[in-house]
Parts: sequence; structure tokens; C-alpha cells
Amino acid sequence: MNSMARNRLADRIFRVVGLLATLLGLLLLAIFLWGLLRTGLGRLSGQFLSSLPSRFPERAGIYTALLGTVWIMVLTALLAVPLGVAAGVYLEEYGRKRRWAALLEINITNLAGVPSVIYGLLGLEVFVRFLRLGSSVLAAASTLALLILPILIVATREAIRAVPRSLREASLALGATRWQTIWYQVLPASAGGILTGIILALSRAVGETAPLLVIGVLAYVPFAPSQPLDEFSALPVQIFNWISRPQHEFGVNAAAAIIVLLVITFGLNGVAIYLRNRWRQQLP
Amino acid sequence: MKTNERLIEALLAMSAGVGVLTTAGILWILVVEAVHFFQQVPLSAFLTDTQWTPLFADKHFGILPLVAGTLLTTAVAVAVALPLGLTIAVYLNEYVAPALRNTLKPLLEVLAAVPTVVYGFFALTQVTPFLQRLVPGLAGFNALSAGLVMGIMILPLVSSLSEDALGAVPRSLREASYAMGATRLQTAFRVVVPAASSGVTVSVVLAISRAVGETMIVAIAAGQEPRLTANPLVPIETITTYIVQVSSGDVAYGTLEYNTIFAAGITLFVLTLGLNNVGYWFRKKYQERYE
Amino acid sequence: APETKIHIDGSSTVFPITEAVVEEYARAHPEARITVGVSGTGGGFRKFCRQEIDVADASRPIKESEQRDCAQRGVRYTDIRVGYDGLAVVVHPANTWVQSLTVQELKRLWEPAAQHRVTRWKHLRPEWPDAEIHLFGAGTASGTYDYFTQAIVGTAHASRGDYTASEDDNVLVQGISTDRLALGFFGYAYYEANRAKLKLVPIDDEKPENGAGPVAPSIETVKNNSYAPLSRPLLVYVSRPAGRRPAVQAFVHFYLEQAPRLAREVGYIPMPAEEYRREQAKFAAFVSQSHP
Amino acid sequence: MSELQVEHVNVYYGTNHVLKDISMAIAPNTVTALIGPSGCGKSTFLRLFNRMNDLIDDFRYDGRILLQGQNIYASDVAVEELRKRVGMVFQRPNPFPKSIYDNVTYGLLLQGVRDRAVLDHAVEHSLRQAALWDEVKGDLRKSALALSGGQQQRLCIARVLAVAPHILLMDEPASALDPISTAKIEELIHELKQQYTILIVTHNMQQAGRVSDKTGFFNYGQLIEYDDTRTIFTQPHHEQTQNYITGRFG
Amino acid sequence: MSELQVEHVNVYYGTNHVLKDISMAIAPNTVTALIGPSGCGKSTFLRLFNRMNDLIDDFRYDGRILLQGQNIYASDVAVEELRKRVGMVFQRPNPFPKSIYDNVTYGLLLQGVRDRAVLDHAVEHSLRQAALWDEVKGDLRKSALALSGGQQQRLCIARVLAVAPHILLMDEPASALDPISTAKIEELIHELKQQYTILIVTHNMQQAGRVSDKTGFFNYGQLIEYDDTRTIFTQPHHEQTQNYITGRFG
Ligand SMILES: Nc1ncnc2c1ncn2[C@@H]1O[C@H](COP(=O)(O)OP(=O)(O)OP(=O)(O)O)[C@@H](O)[C@H]1O
Ligand SMILES: Nc1ncnc2c1ncn2[C@@H]1O[C@H](COP(=O)(O)OP(=O)(O)OP(=O)(O)O)[C@@H](O)[C@H]1O
Ligand SMILES: [Mg+2]
Ligand SMILES: [Mg+2]
Ligand SMILES: O=P([O-])([O-])[O-]
Repeated sequence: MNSMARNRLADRIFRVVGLLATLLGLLLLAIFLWGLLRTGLGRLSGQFLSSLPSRFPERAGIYTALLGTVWIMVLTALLAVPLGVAAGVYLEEYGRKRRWAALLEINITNLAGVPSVIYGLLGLEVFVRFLRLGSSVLAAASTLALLILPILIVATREAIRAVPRSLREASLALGATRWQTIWYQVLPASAGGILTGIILALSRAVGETAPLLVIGVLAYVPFAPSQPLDEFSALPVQIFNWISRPQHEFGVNAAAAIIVLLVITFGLNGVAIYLRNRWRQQLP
Repeated sequence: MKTNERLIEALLAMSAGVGVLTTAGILWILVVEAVHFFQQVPLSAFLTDTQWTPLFADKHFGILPLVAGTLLTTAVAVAVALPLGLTIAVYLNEYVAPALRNTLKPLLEVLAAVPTVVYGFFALTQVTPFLQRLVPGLAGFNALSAGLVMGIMILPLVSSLSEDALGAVPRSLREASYAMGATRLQTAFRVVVPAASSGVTVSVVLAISRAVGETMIVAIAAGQEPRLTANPLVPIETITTYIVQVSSGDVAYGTLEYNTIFAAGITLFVLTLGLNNVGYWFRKKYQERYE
Repeated sequence: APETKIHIDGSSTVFPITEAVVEEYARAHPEARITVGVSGTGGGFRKFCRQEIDVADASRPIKESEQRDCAQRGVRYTDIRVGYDGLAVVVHPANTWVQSLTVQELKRLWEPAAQHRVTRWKHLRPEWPDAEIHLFGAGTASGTYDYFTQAIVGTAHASRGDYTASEDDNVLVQGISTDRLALGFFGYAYYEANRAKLKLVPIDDEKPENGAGPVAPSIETVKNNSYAPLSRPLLVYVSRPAGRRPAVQAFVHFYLEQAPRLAREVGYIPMPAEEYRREQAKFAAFVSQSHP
Repeated sequence: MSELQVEHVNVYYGTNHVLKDISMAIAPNTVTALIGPSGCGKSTFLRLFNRMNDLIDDFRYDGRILLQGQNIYASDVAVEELRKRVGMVFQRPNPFPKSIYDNVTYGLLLQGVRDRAVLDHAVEHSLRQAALWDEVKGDLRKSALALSGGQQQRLCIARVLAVAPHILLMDEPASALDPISTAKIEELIHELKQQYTILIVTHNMQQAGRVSDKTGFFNYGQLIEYDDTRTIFTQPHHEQTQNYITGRFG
Repeated sequence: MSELQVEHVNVYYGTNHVLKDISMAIAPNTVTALIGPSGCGKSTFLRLFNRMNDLIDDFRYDGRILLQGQNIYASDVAVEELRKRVGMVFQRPNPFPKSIYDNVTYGLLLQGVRDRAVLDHAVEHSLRQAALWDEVKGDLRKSALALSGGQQQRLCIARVLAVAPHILLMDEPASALDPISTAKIEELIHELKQQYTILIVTHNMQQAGRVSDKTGFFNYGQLIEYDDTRTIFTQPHHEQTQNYITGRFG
């Protein structure tokens, strides 16, 4: 076999190998989803969604955890979104001339890479102990808000950067102040991108488990929170809890709860991808 | 009007300051608690002792077993994600039509959107029993299946970011190679991958950093037994697992035992910080220059 | 309203009973807002003395140091017995070689000196396989750990450190039931709940007065004290400020009423009926003292 | 008195000396064309008058620029006020991604005008001035992005006129347009001259000849020649100017 | 016999009909210049001969192209073999981001040549042919990106010569270069003509006149005229050709 034929063969083989590798990635995802659905789907029911936790697997439900997750999501969004968007706007629109811009830049990059357990430690010391919030929804949401802040900032900056310079100049040339330009032109034009970032960040927050464990979520909470200082459970924590129980039926519950969690995260991701595509098309 | 502008700028700057405060807070907490720790445990013991038993009567404070556990699971994960991710990146970039590529990439990225507690469940209940049939002597908690699953989790990080880097290599370089009679494979590995090497490196570094900091998969599936070993078949403990285990077990506030989680935390922080900055530095320094 | 809130935390051993009681109580009193944490007996007492919780679950009596801590903060309390527990020593069901263990062997296996030395089955008995032994046991913040080390090694809090230690007994069950070379210990209730996945190891304390030869834990052997030295009482502690609150009073009352049934249901050993009546009386006295 | 007075102005971008000792006086209600080869500094010069260069990081200048006798770079000048008096039209039409109506009223909204009648009137008036009214009056709520390029550019002019500036800066306002739209814009400039002082950068010699009263020829950052347009185009004093106008370079 | 024979070739990109019924015969050891206004299809035509268009998703063609009598689009032709025989030089120099040495040996490595002596010899020989040897022989390990534009382009030529093709395709090889480098490339083409058949696309009439034996004039995808270069430039048969050559359009 001459060298050219060998090269062509290698090329053909790689085409197959590459396809297999890609399929393997997708296949693993499929296997894993299939296993989950097979185990957990039968357990999903109105009763499962609306029941309190219980020592009897067949009676137990995710009512508390689901509402806890919703509470966390809302509070986290309330805390993180204004901060993240404002910080992103500052860094992109004001901060660039400032001397500490480079510092902020490195800071944000590094924050994005800090493992989530470390945020848990921060939350434990600052929110749980120092501010005496205890293992409350507020403490958890504050911790997760800090965790997703870098994601929000980066997303906001990217969205803002995509707004053409001509739009800013047009506004400024009409006598708009910097903030008026941002408020009336830059933010509306980048809203799609920012919203995408917000949703992706929230989907991350919803699935986080380790920081919640570190700030000390309780094992058994048979009621949904009614105010920010209440104790809570959350879906990932409930799942972790059930996983660590050896009885098979709790494994089934865990699978069912995972399906619910995945519906939420995949749903959020889907919405984000949809919004991103729509927003990209709208860019002038 | 002017004052209004100033006020707004100040408010925005304060928001940006929260990021700095967060970093400062993390550093402050880790350092303060770790200083307490190192007042009682010499740094040399921390770095050289081969046992980590801070909660027992016979106390040892060697971080090495935890670091070894962390590196072991990371190594397994990278051993999965690097070849697979790079193959996928090259395949998507060189062999697949853009339309298909644009569907396959987000599909693969779904793998990174799965909450890690879910992966932990998967590793423990599916992967480990499956592997136990293939590998005799595989413990119920082990670094292998946790690492494998973690590899799946970081796979899209490698494949997507590397593909972005490969896609940024100018067409003219590819054409030059094809025009010399190169096959796609030769073009990919002799021209495109080397030209995009810094982008590929960054993606790998980021993936490693993610694996080092990952908590739930290892906490659920890798065990809680600090041990200085390179054997992926036995239970080990990672730094992150230790932090979760001890902090959720409520060790007495202000005791040496409590401070150990911050000593472990600062080790983890330094590891990931180092990796992130290597990545950042690479990106800044070697931003691809082609022509 | 905070009056209906009750915070409980502490022992993982006691958790299943408390969980069951709370679940039943909440069914009867939907307005109740009771949370249960699992920080281990030691962790529970710490929170208890800092008045972060109202009721502490404990699998051993409060220690002197913990008593001092509570006293310093002016926290008075009473202890209430709710049942008994035996500590089960278990191996994987596929383990064919272990039929029983002596207390001496357990000590050789778990004492601090064993670390990195007794690492293979054959180190325990030469005829056993030359394979690694994978150990699982209670975490150091748990009463179970204190109790086991005291009973087996002879000093509380002294043991080897190279084993999978968890405050969460479920993690241990999970670990042992998936590992052919495992050996571990935890509360009898967890063995009860997972009989099929585990193999119980009878223990011989080599003291004929406690029943000759190896004894396996069971309701009988724990109650009649022949399963020694690994059986113990289960307790809850109620603080004085909490004891003044009607919601807490009602709950503790309910707890003692239901304990015989629920303790058995989750795998523990209930006390004789008159003992429960005595505990009720004791608590009533504590409550009346609380009201000046 | 001259409307605008430029005195010994130098501009630098970092170490790049882009405008060199420029002086020039511009009379009210005239059209001044700025011509010269690419990169010679025309745009930079134009953007001095509404201080748009301030936005560029490493911009520096010295010298003075007076608007009706007042130094526009004085520290007490509110830049926003200046920009209302000195309107600008850009090379490529850059309408806001909003309705036609909202585009025209934007400048007024910035000033806090909320009265519907005032806004309505301003919209009609400015669109008429910009010779766009008849084409769009049917649907003022339509997105500005749906207009043709030439319409968009006239909308941008209307948008500027709505804030009632004294001076109009135009940076190659017709270079992205087809010949018919270009003709309309030129016609418009003719009419606006009655009320405004106009500065226009152009690459098109014919256009400069058609619309302007005065012409300044720039090369390598210097104002080589500044004179009546007719003089510049028929008997320039400098050979460079001559060469440029006849197309020998640039 | 002709080296290359093009028979009734049509090319489409999707629905865009880019080349229309082209036929042409090219003799060995000649230089053929392809001229025509931008977008007329010169590059597309050139890239037919080494099947580079195959890389474009919606490329379609019909007709036949014969290389020494063999249809290069036949299904049994190995594209890689073809491309070794038909080398190509691009408009902008595109050396690989590797050393000079590695650039020249790239083609040989692809074929599995590992013998150091063979490679060394090929490097020297090709660099000499490309008139670059004297300038770079001192440091062959230097990155190719550190060379000047003209040197890079000659390196790209050397890189092609190293695989010993019969035919050289050049798509505006000097358009990104300064006059001195351009002169060097033209000289090079002159010398290479002894051994190779060369097709060169150029926008520069003078260049076409200087280097080529034959010239083909394309317009709107059609081959308007193909003849001796001298004839094309002195007495073209078509008015379009005449107009183009005299600069009246394009
Ligand atoms: N933002 C900037 N930063 C640095 N240099 C700049 C910037 N903008 C323009 N320049 C430089 O200043 C010089 C003058 O630019 P200017 O845009 O004023 O030229 P111009 O005459 O308008 O050219 P054109 O006809 O191409 O628009 C040029 O050399 C240009 O490279
Ligand atoms: N990849 C492609 N996909 C679709 N159409 C293309 C593609 N490449 C070129 N075209 C179209 O094909 C026609 C011919 O292009 P070609 O590049 O061959 O022209 P050219 O004569 O080389 O022009 P130039 O002198 O500008 O290089 C043009 O109309 C061009 O728009
Ligand atoms: Mg300009
Ligand atoms: Mg071309
Ligand atoms: O959780 P414990 O019962 O072992 O303290």
C-alpha cells in the first residue's frame, strides 16, 4: 500500500472514529436519560409533586423541595440580576478607561472559575454565621447569587459589546448623556442577550447542590417556606438525600425528582437557546 | 443632570465592586481560618504528612491524600474528555457540514447543563454496577466511575471550546494544506490543530479546573476515605468531598477541626486559581497569530 | 407564627424515630412547623447549648464538657429516653469467610495502632483471604462513633482514621452493600432496613455472663443485654425555654406516646411500657418546674 | 462674526499626530465641504465640533474652537448641550431600532419633553424638513429599519433637526446611498442651508462642487487650502490641491 | 498534445451560474494569464484544475477537464494525487505557522518521506528554485511568519515546488506585494516556465503582458477571448476585450 492510499485510509477511518466519538457523547446522554426515565417516570404523579417528604418512599413527594427551589430561584434572581447587569454595564461602558479595569477583568475571570463549594464556605461564614441568617432560603439565595454573578456579568458584557457603535454615537450626537444612551439604546438592543445570560445563570443556580450542603440544609423539612428567613429544602438536596438512602424505592424517588429537575434546567436552557438565536437574528 | 449621571455611575461601580468584595471575602475567610489552622499545624506537616485524619484521636494533617484523590479523579476525567473531546472537535470542524455542526454542538453542550448531583446518581447507580461486572475488585465507591462520569460532564467544555478555536484558524491555511495534496485528517492534525494549539490548551485547562473543583459527583460516587493512592478502583476522598462532608456534619465552630475545611478550601482555591490563570494567561499571551 | 416552630437536630441514629414521629405529628397537626437536621449527637448538643434548636437527638448521654457549655449559656434541659439501639457490625453478603468476630479482634481492627497495619483480611485471622479490607464507620461527629470507640477500643474518640467515615449511616450501608471486601458498623435500625443487602456479624465479648459465644443483635438480645457491649439507649433532650412552649410540650408528649410503635417500625427496640410512663412523668415535672 | 472659529488646533491619537495646527473660520448659513484623501483627518476634524472624539480613549488636542465666540472645550461646557446645538449625520444611516416616530422624538424625550402635541408637531415638522413626510406619514409606527437606505438617512437627518440645532455636521452622508437618494440628500442640504450652518465631509468632488460654498482641502492632517469652492475647483493655489481634484491621487 | 484540455465546462454555486460553457486547451511549458473584471469567475476557473472547488458546499459543475488526456473529475481519481501534480499559489501568502524548513518539507512529510537527507536536499533545491535560498539559508528554523510578505510568497512557491508538480496555478500571486517583490515573482515565473505549465490569474494588465504566452479574457462567467498574449493586447477581436484592456471598465 503506498503512502497516499494509507493516508486516504486513515482519513476514512478517522471519519468513522469522529462520528463514533460524537455519537458516543450523545449516546451516553441518551442512555442516561433513558435509564432515568425508565426508573423514575412511573413514579411521577400529582401525588409525588404535591406530597411532603416521608419515611415511606411511596408516600414521599417533592412538594417542599420544589417550592424551595422556586423560592431560591426567585430570590437569587432578585439579588443577582440587578447586581450582575449593573456590574456588566459598568465594566463595559464606564470601567474601560479606569485604571482598575484590568484588575476587575482578572477578578471576574477568576471568580467564574472558583469551585462552587468555596462559595458554600463563603455563604456559611458570611450569610449563615456572620449575618445570622441561619440555613434559610435567603442565605442560600444570597450564596447562589454570588455564585452566578460572574456568569451574569460576562453575559451582560458580551451582549452589550454586540451593540453597534453607530447606535451609541447616534444617541450621543443627539445630546444624550451616557446613561440615557445606555438606558434608551444599549440595554434595549442587548436585552435578548442579557436575558439569555440570566436564564442560563439561573439554570445553573437551580442545579447547584454543594454550596447548599455546605451552608447546611436540613434533612427533614415538611413544609414549604413562606418567607425568606424560613428553612427550606431544595430539589438537588432532596435528590442527594434520597440517593444516599439505600432502599431501592428511594432511588426511584430520586430518579423521579431528577426528571423534574432536568425538566426545569433543560427547559431553561432551551428557552435560553431559543432567545439567543432570535436575538442574534435581530442584531443589525 | 450631571449629578444624576455621577450617582448612576457610582451605583453601577458599586455593583461591580460586589465582584471584588466577593473575591476579597473568599480570600479573607480562607486566609483567616487557614491562619488559625497553620498556627497549630506546621505548614511542612500539612504539605508532607501522608495521612489526613484531623477528626480522629490520632490526628494527622497531611493534605496529600486529599490532593491525590482530587488529582486521581481529575486524571480519569481528563483521560476521557481530552481524547474524546478533541476527536469530536476535529470531526465537527473538518468533516461535518456547518448546518449539522450547529445542531450537534448544542446537543453535546446539554451534557454540561446536567446538574452534577444527577451525574453523581448516574455514577453510583449505573456506572459503578456496570463497571463492577467488568473490573473485579472494584469497590462500591471508587475514583474510576466518578472520574469517568466527570469526564462526560467536562466533555462539551473541551469539544466546544476547542472547536471554536479550530474554527478560528483561517481558511487560507487549510486551503494551502489541501492544495499540497493533504487529506482532511492530515490538514487537521498537521496544520489546524497546531495553529489553534493555544485555544485548545485553554479549553483543556478550563476543563481540568472544572474537574478539580467538581464536588457532587465525587462526593456521591468516589467515597470518603482519604488515602494516598493512584489506584482508581478503591474509595478515595477529594478536597471538595471533605469540605462537604465536614461542613454538613457541623464540626464545632472555631475548633481546629473546623479550620481544616478552610485549609482544604484554600488548597483547592490555590489549585483552581492557578489553573484559571494559566488559562487566562495563555489566552492573552498566545492569542492565535496566523499570518 | 414562631410558636408552632420546633427545631430539632442531632444524632443520625435517633433521626429515623424522630423523623417518623414528626411525620405522624404533622399529619395530626398540619399547622406545626418542625424541622429535623442530622448533625450528629455532638453537633446537635452544640446547637442545643447555643439555643439554635429546641430539641436535641442524642445516641449517648450528654458529656461533661457539653454540660458545662450549656451551663455557661444558662441553658437548662432534661433528657428523655425513647428506646434502645444495638450497634450492628456488618459485611457484604458475598463475604463467605466471616462468621463472627470477637471484641478483641474488633479492637485490633479499629484501634489507632491498626492504621496502615491491619489492612488485609488475613491480618485478622490468618486463614482469611489475602485481600484488602475496606472499612466503613460512623463519622467523628456522631454519637455512634463515640460509643463504638468507647466500647471497643476502650477510649472514646480513639480509632484508626483510614476508613470511610460518614455521619450519614445511609452512606455506610450504600458503601458496604456494594463492596465485597467491606466491613462496617452502624445503628441496628439501618441493618433492619437493609437486611437483604448486608450480612450481620455476631459478636463474642468472651464474657460468659453476657451470653456465651457470639451473639447477634436482635430485639431480644439487646433488651436482655446479652448483646454486649454494643447496645445503648436513645435519647432526646429538651431545653427549658422550649419546654415552656405548649407546642413543644404537645410534641414531646406525642413522641413518647408513639415511640413504642415507631421505634419498632424503624428498627429500634422499644422500652417496656412502664418506662415510657416514667419518662412522661419526668417531662411533666420538668415542664411544671419551668413555669415559675 | 463667524459661527465657528478654529484656532491652531492639533489632535493626537496616542502618539499619532492626526491634525496639525488647523485654523479656520466658518460663517453662519454656509455649507463648507471638507475634502481630502482617505485618512487625512477629515472625520476627526468634523467630530471636533460636537466633541464626539472625546469618546475615544487616547484622544488629545490643543488649540481652541469657538462656537459663537464661546470655547466649546471649556471646562464649564455641558457636552450634551453642545451636541444639541451641533447635530451630526453619519456616513451609514444609523436609525434606532424603533419606530419612525420614536426615532424623531428621541432627542426631545431626552430633554424631558412628554407633551404629545409638541412631539407630534415636531415629528411632522422635522420629517417635512427632511423631505420624508410624504413617504412615511401613513405609518409613523413602522420600524425605521424597514425603510430603504436613502429613507433611513433622511430619517436620521429629521431626527437631528427635531432638536433644533444651529449647526449640522455631515460625514459622507450620501456615500452609502444610490444616485437617486444622493440627489435627494443634496437637494435637502441646499434647503437646510437657509437655517443652518453645515459642514460636510465628502469623497465626491462633484458633490463638493455642487453643494458647498466653501471647501477645505486636507492632506496628511494639514489644512492645505481653504477657500471659496469655486476658487478651489477652478484655480487652486496649491499643486497638491490641483492634483487631488483632478484625480491624480487619493 | 495539450497538457490541459477544458471541454464545455459549466460551474454553479447553488443557483448561481458562475462559469458558462468554457472550452480551452493549454500547451505544456507555457504561461497562461487569466484576466477579467472582479467576480467574472477567474478564481473559480483556476481552482477547477486542482479541484479546490470541491471544498465548497454547493459547488456543481458539468463538462470535462482532461490533464494529459485523463479526466481529473473521474471517480477513480485520487484528489490528493491530483493536487500533488497541480500545485497552487494563493493571492495572500499563507505560510504555515511553522519554521521555514517545515513549510517546505510539509508536502513530502504528507507522503511519508522521513529520510533526513532527502528532505534537506529538497529544501535547498526548492528554495533555490524559488530564489529564496540565499536570503534564508542562514536560519531555516526561523518561523515563516517572521519573513517579509514577498519572502513569504516565494516560500509558498518553494513549498509547492518541493512536491514536484507539473502544473502551477497562481491566483494573483503578487497582488499583496510591493513592486520589488512583484518583480522577483515575475522573474521567477519566467524561469519556472522551462519546467512547468503555469496558469496565472492577474488584475494587472502589464503583468499579464510581461509574463504570459497566452491570455484568456473572462467576463460574466464567459471566456470572451483566448489567444496569444500579444494578439490580445494589440489587436483583440472583441470590443469588450479592447475596453477592458484599455481600462474603460473593470
Ligand atoms: N479611534 C482612533 N484611534 C486611533 N487612530 C485613529 C482613530 N480614528 C482615526 N484614526 C487615525 O487618524 C487618522 C485620521 O482619521 P480620519 O478618520 O479622521 O480620516 P478621514 O480623513 O476621515 O478618512 P476617511 O476618508 O477614510 O474617512 C487616520 O490615520 C486614522 O488611522
Ligand atoms: N464560495 C462561493 N459560494 C458562492 N458563490 C461564490 C463563491 N465563491 C465565489 N462565488 C461567486 O462566484 C462568482 C465568481 O467568483 P470568483 O471568485 O471566481 O471571481 P474572480 O474573477 O476570481 O473575482 P476576483 O477578481 O474578485 O477574485 C462571483 O459572483 C462570486 O460571488
Ligand atoms: Mg472619515
Ligand atoms: Mg479571484
Ligand atoms: O449520629 P449519632 O447518633 O451517631 O450521633
